[in-house]
Amino acid sequence: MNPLRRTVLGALALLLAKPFAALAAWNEKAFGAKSAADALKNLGTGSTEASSGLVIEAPQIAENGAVVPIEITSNIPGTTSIAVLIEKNPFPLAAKFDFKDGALPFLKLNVKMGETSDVRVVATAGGKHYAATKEIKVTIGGCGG
Amino acid sequence: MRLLRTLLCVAAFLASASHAQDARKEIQRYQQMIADGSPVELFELGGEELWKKPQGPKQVSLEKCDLGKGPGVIKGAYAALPRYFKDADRVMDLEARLVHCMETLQGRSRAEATKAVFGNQDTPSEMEYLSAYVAGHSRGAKMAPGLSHPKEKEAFELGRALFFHRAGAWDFSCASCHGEEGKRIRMQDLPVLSKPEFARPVVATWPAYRVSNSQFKTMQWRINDCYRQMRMPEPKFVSDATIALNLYLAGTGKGETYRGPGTKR
Amino acid sequence: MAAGPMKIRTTLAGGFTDVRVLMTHPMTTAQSNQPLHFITNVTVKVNGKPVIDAEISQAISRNPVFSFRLKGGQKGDKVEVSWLDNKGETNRIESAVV
Amino acid sequence: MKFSLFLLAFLWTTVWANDVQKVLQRDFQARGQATMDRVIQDGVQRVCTETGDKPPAEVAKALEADQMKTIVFPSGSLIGDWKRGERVAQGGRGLQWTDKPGAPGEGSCYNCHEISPAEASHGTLGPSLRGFGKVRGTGPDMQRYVYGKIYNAKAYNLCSQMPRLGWSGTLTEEQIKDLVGLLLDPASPVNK
Repeated sequence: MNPLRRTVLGALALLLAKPFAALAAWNEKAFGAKSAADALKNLGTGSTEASSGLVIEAPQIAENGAVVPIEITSNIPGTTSIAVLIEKNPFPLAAKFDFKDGALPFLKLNVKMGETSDVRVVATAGGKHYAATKEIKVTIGGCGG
Repeated sequence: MRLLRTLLCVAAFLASASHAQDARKEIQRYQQMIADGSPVELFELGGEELWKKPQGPKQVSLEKCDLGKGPGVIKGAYAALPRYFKDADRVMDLEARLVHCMETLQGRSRAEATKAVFGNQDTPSEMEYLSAYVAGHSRGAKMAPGLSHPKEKEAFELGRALFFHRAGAWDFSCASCHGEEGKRIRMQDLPVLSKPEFARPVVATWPAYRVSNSQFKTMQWRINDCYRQMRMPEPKFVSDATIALNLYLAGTGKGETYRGPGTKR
Repeated sequence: MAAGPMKIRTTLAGGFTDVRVLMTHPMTTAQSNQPLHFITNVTVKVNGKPVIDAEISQAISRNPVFSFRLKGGQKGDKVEVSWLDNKGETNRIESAVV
Repeated sequence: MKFSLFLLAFLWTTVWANDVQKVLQRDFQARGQATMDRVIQDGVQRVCTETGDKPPAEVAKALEADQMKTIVFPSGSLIGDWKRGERVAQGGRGLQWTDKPGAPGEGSCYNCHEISPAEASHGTLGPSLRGFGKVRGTGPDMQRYVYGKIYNAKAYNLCSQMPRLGWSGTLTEEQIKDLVGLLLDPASPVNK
């Protein structure tokens, strides 16, 4: 296990001990899952089918993993939620957005990536779940010191 | 953050040299996208607050500060810096002028005004916020630093000499890294800052937000950090040497439309 | 800079309203040797009615920036974005569509 | 005639370099291990600054010979541990005011050179060193050349942009041997 993973795990364990439910809804189990599959299961979106109606716009190479811009558009009619997962992050689930009447299923966000990884996006529409993935390579430039 | 950086450092991504061209294009796309989603405006907002906040023994704001276009005029001021200021009988860049206004308008001591000029990600400095605010008001203006007054000419020439001056524990000059076309340090392209075509896009995008450390950085910091990596002692904040170098770069890159504050890797 | 300023821009585009919002927040992960401190919930409301509810994690970059799109919209519509973090801190910003 | 012209140019530009040095002495300050003696140019830095890194051949030759005398060659094989050498090549610390004084320095090699094919994030300021030992051999003379070049690059090319990594105290004898290993050892990924 790499040190990043270990420290994040330790800190999350501490965090999960706090009475989080007192605040707003936050799916501890899904965000605490260590694999994309577990996270999706905890979101209730376990089985997905691939869809070309789900478009991920992102650079193939991110110069810096601290800020990786991703733009997501769902052209699937009736999309009510979009979840973003970074497969190789210690905790893959990065965010989940619920769209109500009045919002379009579109979003742009910046995520952190610990290493080169697939980014998986899962959209829910009419009770079904659709997925799309895109690999983003991560490097860092500049002087080492 | 250091740990993440270290991890990222070992992440290699180019399968072969034939992909280098595609890689470059994708990195440009990345840079475009991070610029679109940059939190730079937060720093402009923070700077506006500080600009208007009464401070120092005199409890006045900086709103009457003369950045070269008259008291209180911010629009286009950054694009015309560095320049000679008669009241101080000195060529000044933005940060030097801000310190001057803090001393003369707000009655603050130089030591107090400059005690923490380079902030960190948790506490950005007053200078960084103010630089973001002032520079943001030059968007769309042509870069036209002062190059006609004898002291401006003198500073430009000193800046050029500094640029090519080799010294320090590793024998570097600025040109050691920024002197030859088409070179990189690690994956980072190195602009030949003595040539207008390379200097122009650089001066048009500083100061800048750096996503690698989530910090807003000024030109004074940029020069300071280059000298650190050159294994030189530290240039004093807003010293004549730093302003001369700044004017040399700004003068070499003049004519470009300002589109900062930028967002960098 | 916890709970620092926010900034929002809401503009009418072709058939939808573009919302761009910036938040000042450290979004710390554990390896920074600081306590884990990140925004957990983001809500977007139009004229008081929630239209987007988001749950987010520490994998969102420091000083988060989001863009959303709202159906239709007209000048003067009030768009409000608020956040809540894992320490219970909150912030909100409102803007009228231009 | 040619030489006296050079001397004239030399004297004229000397004024400038001296002025710049005075400016540095006035406008820079010591911080951490980056002390103010570093702004005083030595002969190599002065000549290279004044000639735009193009010193006349006879001047270069004489000064390179002086630099050669600074190199302390250890006896025996100069090929160290390439695995340790790879770490030295990757790291960029040493002699900066942010570095811990006395802590071992690193070579910053990948900043400028392509070395192991496994590291794609490399600079291009210096030549590619891929396959170095395979192409150029690994005998005692080549070991000596590589060791010497890393120890004091100015002994071979007066106005090289490469730091004098041994002479400046950045790298130890053992670290340089490990870098020689990285470039010459047939087992090193450089030569695969």
